[in-house]
Amino acid sequence: MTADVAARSSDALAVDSVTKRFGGVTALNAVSLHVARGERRAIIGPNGAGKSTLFAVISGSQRPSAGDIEIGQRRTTGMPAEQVARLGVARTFQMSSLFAENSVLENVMLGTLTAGGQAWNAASSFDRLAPSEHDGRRALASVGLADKADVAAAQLSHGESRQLELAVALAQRPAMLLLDEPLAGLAGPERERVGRLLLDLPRDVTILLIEHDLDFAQNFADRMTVLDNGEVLAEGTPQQVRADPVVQTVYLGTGSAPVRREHARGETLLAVRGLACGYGQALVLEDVSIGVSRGEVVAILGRNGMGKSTLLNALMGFLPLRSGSIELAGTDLAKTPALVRARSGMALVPQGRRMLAGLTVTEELALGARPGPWNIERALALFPRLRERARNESQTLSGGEQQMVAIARALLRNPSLLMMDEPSEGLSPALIKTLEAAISSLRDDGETVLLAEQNVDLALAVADRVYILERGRVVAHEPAAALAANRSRLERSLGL
Amino acid sequence: MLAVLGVIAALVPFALHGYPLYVASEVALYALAAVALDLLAGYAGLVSLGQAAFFGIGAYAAAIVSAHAGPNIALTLAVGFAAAAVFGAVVAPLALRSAGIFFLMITLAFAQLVWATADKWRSLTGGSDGFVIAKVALSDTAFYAVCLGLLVVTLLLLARLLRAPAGRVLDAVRQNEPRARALGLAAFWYKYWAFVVAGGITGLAGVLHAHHRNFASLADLSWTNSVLLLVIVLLGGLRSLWGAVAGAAVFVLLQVWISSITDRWENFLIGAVLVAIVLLTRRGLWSILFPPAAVAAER
Amino acid sequence: MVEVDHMSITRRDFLKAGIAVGAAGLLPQSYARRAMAKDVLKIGVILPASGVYTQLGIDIANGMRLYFDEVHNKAGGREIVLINQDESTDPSVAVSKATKLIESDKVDLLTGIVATPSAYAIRDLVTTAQVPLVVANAGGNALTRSRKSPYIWRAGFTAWQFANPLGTWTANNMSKQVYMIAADYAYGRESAQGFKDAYTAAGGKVIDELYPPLGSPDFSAYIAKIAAAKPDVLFGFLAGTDGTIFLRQFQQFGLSKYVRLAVIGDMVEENTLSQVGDAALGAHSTLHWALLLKTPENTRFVQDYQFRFGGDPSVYSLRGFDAARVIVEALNKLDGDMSNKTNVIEAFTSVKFESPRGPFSFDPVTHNIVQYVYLREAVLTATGVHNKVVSNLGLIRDPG
Amino acid sequence: MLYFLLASGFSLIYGVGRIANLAHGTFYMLGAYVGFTVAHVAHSFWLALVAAPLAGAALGWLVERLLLRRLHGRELDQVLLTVGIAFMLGDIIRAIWGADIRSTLPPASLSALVPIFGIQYPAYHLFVIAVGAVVFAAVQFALRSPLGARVRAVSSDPQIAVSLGVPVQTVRSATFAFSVGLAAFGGAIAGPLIALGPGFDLTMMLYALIVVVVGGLGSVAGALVGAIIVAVVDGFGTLQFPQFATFLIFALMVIVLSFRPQGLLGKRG
Repeated sequence: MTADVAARSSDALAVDSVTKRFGGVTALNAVSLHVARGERRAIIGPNGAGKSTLFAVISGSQRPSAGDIEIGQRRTTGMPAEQVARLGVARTFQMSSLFAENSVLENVMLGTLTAGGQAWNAASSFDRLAPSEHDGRRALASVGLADKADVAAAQLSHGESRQLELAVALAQRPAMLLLDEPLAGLAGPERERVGRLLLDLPRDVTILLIEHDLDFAQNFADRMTVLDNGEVLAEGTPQQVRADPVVQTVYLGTGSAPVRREHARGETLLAVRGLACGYGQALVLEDVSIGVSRGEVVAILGRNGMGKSTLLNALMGFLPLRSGSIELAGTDLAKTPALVRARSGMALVPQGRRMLAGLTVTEELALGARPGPWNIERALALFPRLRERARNESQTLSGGEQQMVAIARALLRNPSLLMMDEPSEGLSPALIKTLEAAISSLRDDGETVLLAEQNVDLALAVADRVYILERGRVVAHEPAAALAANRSRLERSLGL
Repeated sequence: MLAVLGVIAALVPFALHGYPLYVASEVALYALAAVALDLLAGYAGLVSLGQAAFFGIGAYAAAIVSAHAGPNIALTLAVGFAAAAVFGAVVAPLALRSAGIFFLMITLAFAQLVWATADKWRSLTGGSDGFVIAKVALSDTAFYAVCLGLLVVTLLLLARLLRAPAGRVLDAVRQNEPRARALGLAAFWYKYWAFVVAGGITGLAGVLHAHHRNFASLADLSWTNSVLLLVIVLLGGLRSLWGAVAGAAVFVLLQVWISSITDRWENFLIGAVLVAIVLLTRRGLWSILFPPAAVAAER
Repeated sequence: MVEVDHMSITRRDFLKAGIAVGAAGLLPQSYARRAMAKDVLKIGVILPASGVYTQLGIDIANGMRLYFDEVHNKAGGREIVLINQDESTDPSVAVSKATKLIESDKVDLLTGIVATPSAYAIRDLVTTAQVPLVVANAGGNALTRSRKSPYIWRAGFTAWQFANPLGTWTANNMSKQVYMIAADYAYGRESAQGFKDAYTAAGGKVIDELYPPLGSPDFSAYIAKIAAAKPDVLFGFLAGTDGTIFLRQFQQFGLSKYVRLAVIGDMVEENTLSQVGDAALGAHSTLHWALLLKTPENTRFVQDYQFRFGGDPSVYSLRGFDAARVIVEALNKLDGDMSNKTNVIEAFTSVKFESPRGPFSFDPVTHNIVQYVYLREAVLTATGVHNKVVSNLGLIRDPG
Repeated sequence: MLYFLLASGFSLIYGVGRIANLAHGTFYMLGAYVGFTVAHVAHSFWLALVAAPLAGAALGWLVERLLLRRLHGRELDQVLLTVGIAFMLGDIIRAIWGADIRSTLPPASLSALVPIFGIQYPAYHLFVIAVGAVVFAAVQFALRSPLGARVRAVSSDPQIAVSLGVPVQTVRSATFAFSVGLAAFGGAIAGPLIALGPGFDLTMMLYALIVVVVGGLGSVAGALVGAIIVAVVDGFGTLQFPQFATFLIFALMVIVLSFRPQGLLGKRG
């Protein structure tokens, strides 16, 4: 590694043992990274490994706690984001970050202003800014959004937003591109087009790519860097990285799911029929029907933006249904508010854990506790880690601990149905194992769990049955064991 | 469009004279201040509770200049604008460190500081006695023309600015600052200029107000005056220069009308109207007249 | 606007027109008023209906009502019509209200005005419009000195008229050592100055002066400072709530036991006394009137007022009562004809009558009232604490 | 402590409800008037101390239920609404209690003087200080209690709170009612120290703003710190440079905000 750390004149980017802390959490720990001019570098690693933070620090939107950053021989440590951008650095955001009130075209046009030197033009009409409109439309065309030019950004589907993100970045005529999961949530033709677009990007542009789709990352990148828990785990050519056993375990998981017994099902607890809902105009879920029986663990698989979280939120009552029915133990809750659903036995472990600001772990647990088999003692027995954390503010806990709180919090509702939204997100492999154990023990205790996951291994390890969501529809429904036995079919139906 | 507007507005002096004309000028000058605040609160997303500072600075500038150099409105307007803008330029770096409710508070704090200064600096401001200003050598019609002229010019320039790239960037910064900065747009400086310009324009309104009443007083600097301006803008609906104008017109006329029916329940009625409007409209009066686009309404 | 989206042009016209119409909508009223106004006497009354001076506004209005009713709403043979406007606490509001009354309602004359700034603010307006203004309350010296106007008569008082005699009297009868506290606004400082000049001229020595801001919710810091100085006498002028709060804490901190009060009358008027009870007991004050003043005119005034409004009149009621009378007396002299301005000025200036406060007349030069000022003491009576007249300090004429 | 009792409610409701209640000063004044009336009619100051907050809370509950709730999440419109309410309530109060200056008499039991370090202190002032301390402790305790946890949960993430079975709407109404009740209580307590009259509400609103801005918006502890600092600066100012007392306070305000926009104990966001 030492050879890498020494700055090279050909470097477009030199990150020198950069550390970034948020309160107690260390997101980046002495990360060093050198990217040559024109190089394509893929940054991979599990959620929460610090990939996005790395981008934030490079692009100047976050100040590093320690370490140095050079872009094109220019020290940019602590430089405000706009100046970094003016050095020719463009980025896309993991969570699409657009000007929602503006039209798609306006979004890209805003992107062209800096490069076009129009940013301070206070006289001529923006709408009639011919050159930037031209560039803008071209950028849109390249990502295949030409026909959406006049739609308001807020109206775009998840996938389209991702494309627009990319278009905006391209409109900046960047010398260096930071792409944060540009393919996340894209499928079929969209995915094809964007993928091709990325591969066809001019070679003189230096590109850093964060991507979960390993196969894509591999044939895109010249070199790959693996981040885990904020540290560089490995770096090298795709082949080298792929071969690296450590990477194998950490990132790709074991790949082998334990074969599990089908155990006797109780009567149907949750019956969802023809559910449809969405945000604004956009319809996210269409005609979704699923069923969960007592004592069963059902997993919902699907890539980002395919509607998994939306489904759970809709079930919990966070967003109104367009149509469809939700029966819990025979009573239709479709029209009831979240409070009623919570009180009639639904509990949710939300995506991102959503710890409550200013509450201690104890308070979080006590907050919704209802009498029943689950009490604080039993919850702490399940997650001993929480015992010593009891007095800490939940938001200062590590991701894994927060996940435990979120689960315990929900369990103490003594719910008839426990819904978990991406519990593995941002957890280190070790923690995912703990989580797996926890969920299994819940299943063996006869709890009913509806689990939305991206982590196939985890899902297959704990689930009895699996539904696969593809762009808001259920495209497959099989016993977990069957899928585990036939991973290739699974990966196909997941579009990986 | 400009023509139509001009014609109607220009007709006002013939349609009105005496008190109604006086009121028309009043509307125009409050509209000016409201438009400025709308630029700040609406487009830049910087809701200020300190506009009274700029307004008052303008008013006292008018008073002091008139006292020393005679009531020359061109001069007082120039000085008033400059004084208010400079104040804004000095305060902005500190004020812009905060956003949202905190920005509201710090602007309030600065305004109060100005108020306290004016209150103490009797030799300059006449303290609580206020400051009598010699009448400017303008007929009511001419004065109205000045107010209207300034308003129209301001509207023109702002409308142009807001349609220009710089204006769109300002609006973009309000919507999503991190993204804007990632695009290489220096968010701070856009807000800075919005703050300074809005300050200057409010200063102009203050000057006109002072000449209109031939008087400048601490009340011009009082925080309740800031609240009033904010009420006017919210009344008209954020992010619509026309809304701001409408808000000013409605509010001023409302006050005049109410005070002609009662001298006891003015505040009550004004309050009632406020509550009604807030409850009935999503984005102020303007949205009744012109329902905003679905997206805009979403936010 | 050059090219804002064109679809909405028509709407915009509609709105702009709407504004114009709205403004024009004011016309009918004003014309209507003028039409029927041929020979009624229109009096614009500008008094606070909101803000700290509201009660003064109410009392003055009552006083006026009382007198106008006495003369059956007729002055110089003309029917009296009152048009009330809220003075509020913002002088520039007073200006716009005055403008409305003069330009829109076409009033024949104006009266009222509680706050001195309001008076200063509308001075030029009434002078250029040649509309007589009878000031009922505002007491800032300058209004009948440097800023005097041929069209403004002050039927109330000046700061100097109370402060100066009090200064002399305190020096001669209470102590040569005094501590001073006065509200930090123009009138407060004028009062303090007037007192100080006379007091020092009479050989008194001022230990220290305090000027708390208007509307302070708490005076303990000031009181602590006064207590530390242990003065025999405290001069004070704090208006409204400030006065009440101060007197309260003055007693709560036990100063009332060893510090005597020499204050401007308004600070310990009946309305305050009823709130602070014995906190003001023994306070000496100067004012042009006292509820218990034993003159036939005053006895009658108090009785009529009680009969009409079912409560004691305040000094403000009296000021309203006299202001109204000034107008009526002057109009009677003119037989209601206000066309000739010189006659009008002459008529108002020469108004003379026996007021409940004593002989009432104007200083021909300054148009300020010349009146008795009484030295009163707050004493405990059967009906609670009241101001008893200790002595009449004689006719006081503001030096101008 | 007067300042604290004035500001705490305002800070509280902003902290947990994100509502900048510009009618707070008016509610405070209302409390003072109710206290005044009860104290004079029922001849019991203590009864007044109970009646005022109850009346305030009731009114607060109504306002939240009938008006504020419809504007949930529209901070600015809520501000505008509270301004409107302040205007209306101000005139209503004047219509009921008139414009004459009113002032409650302290209960006989508290009108004595207590010597502290040689200085004679009115018992009532000490009483107020004590009450302030108690209220502070009580509020802090309440916030720490399971009930308080629910309140904080609602302000932090209503959705999750609901999913955990917390009745968000009720909690919101209750908190608002409580903050208004607190304002009214502060007013009633202040009765014997202050004098009531038109315009008093604005003065008080301004002081409340200064205090919370200095201390930190949304933090009750901040309100306490702010109140103490403001009181000290005010007192120090009046003693050292009486000319610049007011000036000092606002200068303080500006300085604090310039370096800690969220106020001394405030949290960002």
